[in-house]
Amino acid sequence: MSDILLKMENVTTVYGRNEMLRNVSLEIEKGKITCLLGSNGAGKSTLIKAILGLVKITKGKILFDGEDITGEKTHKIVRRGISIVPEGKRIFPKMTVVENLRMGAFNETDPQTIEKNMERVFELFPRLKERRRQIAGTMSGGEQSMLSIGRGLMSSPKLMIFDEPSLGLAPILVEQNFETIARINSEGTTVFLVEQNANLTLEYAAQGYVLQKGEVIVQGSVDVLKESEVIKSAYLQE
Amino acid sequence: MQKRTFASLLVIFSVVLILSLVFTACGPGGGGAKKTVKIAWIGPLTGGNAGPGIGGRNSFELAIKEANANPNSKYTYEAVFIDDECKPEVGVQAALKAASDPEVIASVSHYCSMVAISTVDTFHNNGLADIVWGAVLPAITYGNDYKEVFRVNGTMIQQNKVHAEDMVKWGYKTVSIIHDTSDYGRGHMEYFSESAKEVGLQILSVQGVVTDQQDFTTELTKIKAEDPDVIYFGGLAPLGIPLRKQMVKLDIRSQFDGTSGIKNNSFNEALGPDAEGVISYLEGAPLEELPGGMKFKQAYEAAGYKEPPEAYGPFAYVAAQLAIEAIEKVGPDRQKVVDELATTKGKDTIIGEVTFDEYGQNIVPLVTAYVSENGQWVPLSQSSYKEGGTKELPGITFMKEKGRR
Amino acid sequence: MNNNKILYTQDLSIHFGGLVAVDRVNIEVQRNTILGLIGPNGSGKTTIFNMLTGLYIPTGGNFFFEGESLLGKPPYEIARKGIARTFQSSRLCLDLSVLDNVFIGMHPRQKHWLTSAVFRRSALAEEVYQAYEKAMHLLNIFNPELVKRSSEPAGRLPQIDRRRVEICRAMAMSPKLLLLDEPSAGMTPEEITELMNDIRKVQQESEDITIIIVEHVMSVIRTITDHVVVLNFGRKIAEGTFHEISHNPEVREAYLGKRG
Amino acid sequence: MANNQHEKEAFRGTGGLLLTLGIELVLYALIMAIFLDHGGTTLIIDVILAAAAIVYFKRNHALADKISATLAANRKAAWIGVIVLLLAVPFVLQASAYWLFIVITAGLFMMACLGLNIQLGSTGMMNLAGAAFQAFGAYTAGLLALNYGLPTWLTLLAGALVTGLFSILLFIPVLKTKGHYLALVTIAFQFMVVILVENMEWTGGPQGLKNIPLMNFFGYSFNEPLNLGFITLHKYANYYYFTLLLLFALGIAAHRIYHSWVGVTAATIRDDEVAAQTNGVQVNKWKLTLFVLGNCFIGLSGAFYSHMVGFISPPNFAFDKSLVMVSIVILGGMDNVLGIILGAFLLIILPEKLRFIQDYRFMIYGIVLIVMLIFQPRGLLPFVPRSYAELIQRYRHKLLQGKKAQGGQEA
Amino acid sequence: MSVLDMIIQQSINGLMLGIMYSLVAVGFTLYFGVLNVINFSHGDFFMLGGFMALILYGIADTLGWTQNVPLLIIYLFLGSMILTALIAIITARICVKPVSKAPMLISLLVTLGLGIAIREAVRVFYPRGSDPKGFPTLLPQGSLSIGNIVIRYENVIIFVLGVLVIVVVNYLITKTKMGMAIRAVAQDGEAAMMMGVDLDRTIDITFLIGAAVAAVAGIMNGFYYGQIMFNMGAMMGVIGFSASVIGGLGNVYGAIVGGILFGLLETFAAATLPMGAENKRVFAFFIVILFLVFKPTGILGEKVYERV
Repeated sequence: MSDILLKMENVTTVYGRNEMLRNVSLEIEKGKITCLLGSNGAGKSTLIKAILGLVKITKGKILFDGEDITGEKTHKIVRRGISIVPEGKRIFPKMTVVENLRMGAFNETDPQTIEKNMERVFELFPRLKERRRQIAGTMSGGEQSMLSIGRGLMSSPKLMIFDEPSLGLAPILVEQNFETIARINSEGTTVFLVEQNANLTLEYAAQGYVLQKGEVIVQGSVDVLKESEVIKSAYLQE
Repeated sequence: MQKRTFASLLVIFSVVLILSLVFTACGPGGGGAKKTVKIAWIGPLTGGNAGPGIGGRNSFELAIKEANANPNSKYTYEAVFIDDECKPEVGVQAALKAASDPEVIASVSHYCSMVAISTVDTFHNNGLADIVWGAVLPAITYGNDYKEVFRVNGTMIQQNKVHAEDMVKWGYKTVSIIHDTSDYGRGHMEYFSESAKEVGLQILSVQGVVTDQQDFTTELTKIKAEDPDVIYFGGLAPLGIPLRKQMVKLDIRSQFDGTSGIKNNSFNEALGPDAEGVISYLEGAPLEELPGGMKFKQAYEAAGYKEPPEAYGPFAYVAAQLAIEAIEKVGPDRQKVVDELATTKGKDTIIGEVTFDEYGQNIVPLVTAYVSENGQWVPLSQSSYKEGGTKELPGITFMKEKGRR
Repeated sequence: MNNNKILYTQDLSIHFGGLVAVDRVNIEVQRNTILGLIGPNGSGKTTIFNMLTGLYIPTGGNFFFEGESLLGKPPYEIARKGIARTFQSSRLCLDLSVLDNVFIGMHPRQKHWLTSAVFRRSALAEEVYQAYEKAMHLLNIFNPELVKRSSEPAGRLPQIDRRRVEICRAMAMSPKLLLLDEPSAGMTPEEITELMNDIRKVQQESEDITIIIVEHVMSVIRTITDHVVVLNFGRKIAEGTFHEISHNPEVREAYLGKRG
Repeated sequence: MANNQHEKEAFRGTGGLLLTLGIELVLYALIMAIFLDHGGTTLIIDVILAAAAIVYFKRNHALADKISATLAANRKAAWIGVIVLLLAVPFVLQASAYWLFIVITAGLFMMACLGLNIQLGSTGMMNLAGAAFQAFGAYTAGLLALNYGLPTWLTLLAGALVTGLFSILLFIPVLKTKGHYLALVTIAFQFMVVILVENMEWTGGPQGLKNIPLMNFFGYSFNEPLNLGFITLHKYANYYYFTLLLLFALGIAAHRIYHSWVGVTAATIRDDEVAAQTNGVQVNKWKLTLFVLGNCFIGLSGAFYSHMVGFISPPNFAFDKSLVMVSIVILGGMDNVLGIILGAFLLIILPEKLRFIQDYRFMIYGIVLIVMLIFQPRGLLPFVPRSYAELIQRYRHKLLQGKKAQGGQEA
Repeated sequence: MSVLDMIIQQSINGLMLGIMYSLVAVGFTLYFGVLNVINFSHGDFFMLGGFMALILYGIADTLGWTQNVPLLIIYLFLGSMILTALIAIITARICVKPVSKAPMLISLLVTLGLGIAIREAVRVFYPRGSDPKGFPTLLPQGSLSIGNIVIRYENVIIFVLGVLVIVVVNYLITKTKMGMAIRAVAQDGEAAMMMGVDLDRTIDITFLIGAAVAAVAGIMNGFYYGQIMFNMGAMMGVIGFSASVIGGLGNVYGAIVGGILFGLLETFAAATLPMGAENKRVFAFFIVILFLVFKPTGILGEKVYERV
């Protein structure tokens, strides 16, 4: 049990009049890549927001590292060691690359740690080092995506959530991103990968869940998922 | 269920009916030893002009209290205070409120000209005597021939005529005018310009400013270049204070003359030493010079009012007295009170003799110049600034320096 | 053959600032067919829709609808020519009733305006009645439940029904060309199938309607489209039947995934 | 279909009728008592009763539904009752012309707000220059009557139309800006108009226009007491009845516009301009039309005012009045004709009654505004989805009659 | 005075006016960036700043702390800034934040209502609050002349102080961690939260800065004009908002540019146009409308592409 990093138990959320998530239970194992598949609007983003405390949870609870974080404020949850690479990158467009990275380490007070983490990011993405003074909004989509991942690494997180890292990227870049994710994972960070692109995701993940209309409909190891009819018919072609 | 609903409905309905009957029955009539007569007071109690408004209200109330304390009076008087917020629209409602209460026999109303001019019709149509206690626009009395409208204070015409004549007497030749764009400021500017032309003063420029303006450096910089003997300001204290302050700061040493609108305590309080030597004009004689004046002052203080009566308090006081006297004489009948007031001639009051002309305007014999000395408004003739006095008006000093005198 | 083209574009391009969103795209759409428009997110599909409906003015190229260039025409005029669309994230007026939402689709055909509204109520009543019948008919095709809930605010409907209402709104215009932007987002495979059947039913019912559909769910594209255009980075990289493009290596590389 | 359901739940027959009229009468009595009571006791009693009623009905939905069903079932009777009671107002307030005047003032606000609602509530165009547009109407009517001696009906009409015309001055900003920016445009316009009116000669400057002829229709002067033979009412009764007439006409017009394609189009523009455009709506044309139309209503209320009081001046049309108008629309309920009437009643008449707290009045006004908006942001009577039952019923009825006529001929 | 002298002298006047407008505009810009709300009550915090200083001066006066003038001035500024900011934070929590997600109409009306409530509260609770209140003269009153042009020490101090305040604000926003949080929230609030930024605290700090700067403007206004009044915030709010729009909403330096431009516009309209003095606001507002229509992003704002 102790190797479960994050656990959702029967979580239900409501937005406006609609239930966005219904009784979702999910476990993320330490050191592994867990994926969450689902189509647009299936509730994947809501699930991430629920973990981060950005939407109200009406039922159920969320445990991180064995501690109950349900209803806690976002910045406190983040401080526990969760970082996110949000959907659509969501870098701060009017800040420089370095400032963006510093935002990633917002709660880190030790300047040396920040320095160290930044070095690690620059090592991972030499491209960012070249452009450290550039305003982030003026960079290309690929570079922004690197920055977004780098920013997520800055807080030395225990759990890193990737929300659709393939979104709007050229296939080569997508594969590069996935390689980076694998590398991050191999260096010891637990990864929660939320994707639409089932093909690629299932190659990297160890286990996963499929979300549909706010409910988990399939779960299990990658092999189980690959055999699932739902995924076959809707997400994997031919 | 239905039956019960109906029963309760019936009960509610009859209760309401009885209640409303009671309310209407509370109307005119009633008995008692002394009949109660209501006199309305209308003026600004909220907003930027609440200061003089409250002074007027207190003075009015003082007159009512005195009448009630007098064992000889035939009636018990009740004051009805209505706020006009210095807004015409609200003023009309206020006047109507007074007029539609049949127990109100006379009304002492309005400090703001704009409001007073908008309500004359209401008073006329309802046959209610309206004694204006503060508004100075001539048209309030002269703009129509409503016999219901009276005014105890003077008009801008009188004030500015005397003012312009005095300027010539002091030897000034050139004037720059600043006025606010309200009816008060613009009216003063117009009547002053007229009188100034008559007596041969040269007007260098006329500039209007909006009533919520704070910064006059632009206008004053222009004036500084014109280098006038006097700056004439038509407007109220909220503008007069920063204007004077900035004049001092820009080192403009021309004489600063204002209208009745700045003759109040806040002007001296806010400016401190910068107010020294500023002149303003007010209709009527100074309180201290009149027989009842000091008595009023003492009575006012004795009544324990925190706020000063301000410039127009005595007028509200006199207006109330006139109304009470008329009611004592002819009884609580609106029409008769109007007729009675029209006959007022040479009545001795704390503001001097009151005589209403055919328009109901008090032909004030006197307009008094005041000067701010040591943080007080002092009648010029009693101050150290009087001709041959110990001090010299700043404007005179200035002209001497410039060699214009 | 030529007069059978209901819509074609000539080097249609647009850039925002320095970003080239759509780059010299040429598309032809045959009358009474369904064209699939696929490609990764951000490849310019929705942007093309926005240009075809006049919301964006192309910075280069041209497009022709029924032989007439509609370049630079305001959206309402384009709509009146017969192009209707739905939006990726549904753009219903959530406070308005379902019925009102469908009615706005009939806007170009309505004749009775201000004076009728105030003075000639019976003339208006006739038009309202006809519109009502038509709306109910459309709603009934997509979901009979919607007929019952037609006077409820659209915001109270579940996501899928909102999509249906939005398609009804577009259909109410009796368009010649219908642009569907990811109609199946957030639906289960069964629901998608159902929706596609409904769309097909609508297509069969009206004698003259052409559809362009943007979709991510390949099963939909496979089953309903006659022709598919694949976009990547604002460029057209392939076109053909689904079978053809699904075996195109470049498409597999860019979109479908080479391993899939 | 919907009607049948109502009838099932409602109190039926004479009982229902009596209940309807009873409710109206009680409400009426409670409201009129506020006016007649010199102090504030009735007001307090009313507030307590209203609060109690709200709490009671919130807990007891069934009864509330039943009562509203009863009202709906007896619609005709209810309306007749309302009209009779409204006609009786001058009789009840005979002793208090002041309150009659306040009621008329509230009526004028309703008129203006019906117009503002077309812009703000229906189409979503912010207009914080309501008072400035009222000034256009008031000055047009005043100047025409003073300088050219035109009859009242013509000046009222001109007041409305000229206001509409002048609102075209703002048409580029209205079409090109949205949200906060449009709000700022209208605020700037409001200040510009008042300053200009104050500084121009031909508008009478700060002293405004005096002695504007009071209303006179074809020789019937509104300035005389209204003599009905058995009773003589205060002259304001004339104005009251005329306001009532206009309000009914404008209210019905507004209601009908709401329940028509125009209403649907406006609402779509408000909720989603892009969706409207792609559905063939000429957004600019409609925005402009409705902006002008709304301003015509506002201008009419201004023209009416100038002919009722006979005096207008720039402070009559200051920014805070615009603010009050917007508050009425938002508090009453956007895009809801009845909401406007409730809003005007609450924001114009109640503060008048609150005069006894003089000094604190405006502070409380501000606080109440905040509290209401935070807890009831959609207004007291939020808008309800349009129902076409009436129109469709009407058409069906016509069809039916047509068939009957045919059938008759055949036989 | 030559024409050139006149132009220079009037420019100085315009700058003085403009710097105060700028300080108020800074608040509008900050609030809009962070909360996406136009806070129409902001002008009243400008007024409140002046009154707080007056109250503090009264306290100091009764305690006899008036000998050391520089210390007194610092005490007035700091005290008033803190008190005003405190009130701003409380009101923001109660009234502004709950409606920041509501339709713009609601937030507009709520903040307008808040402005009325504050203004009236001052009028009612401050002794004789409806009168204009004299403000103590504490700044040095001399002047230096360059040719015909008179520059007062006071003007120099106020101008320098104003620019300094804006520079400090800009430093806080661009160079500190707290400022980084504010900017991050302004650009993407949710993403900032995901990075661990405490949103509530950031909003509080934003209001703290905005209100404190407005308070500085209020005190400067008092020193410069020698009087403050309960209703001086209403117009200031409208002008401050206009200035921030002209400069470009969301840009701190834009607030300076907008404020000074508005000040110069008013001054030169009054000085040069016929009937200019009374109609200068008409002119200034007309320019504002032109800006809103033709360049709504302001002078220093960036072009934003609307996503459909």
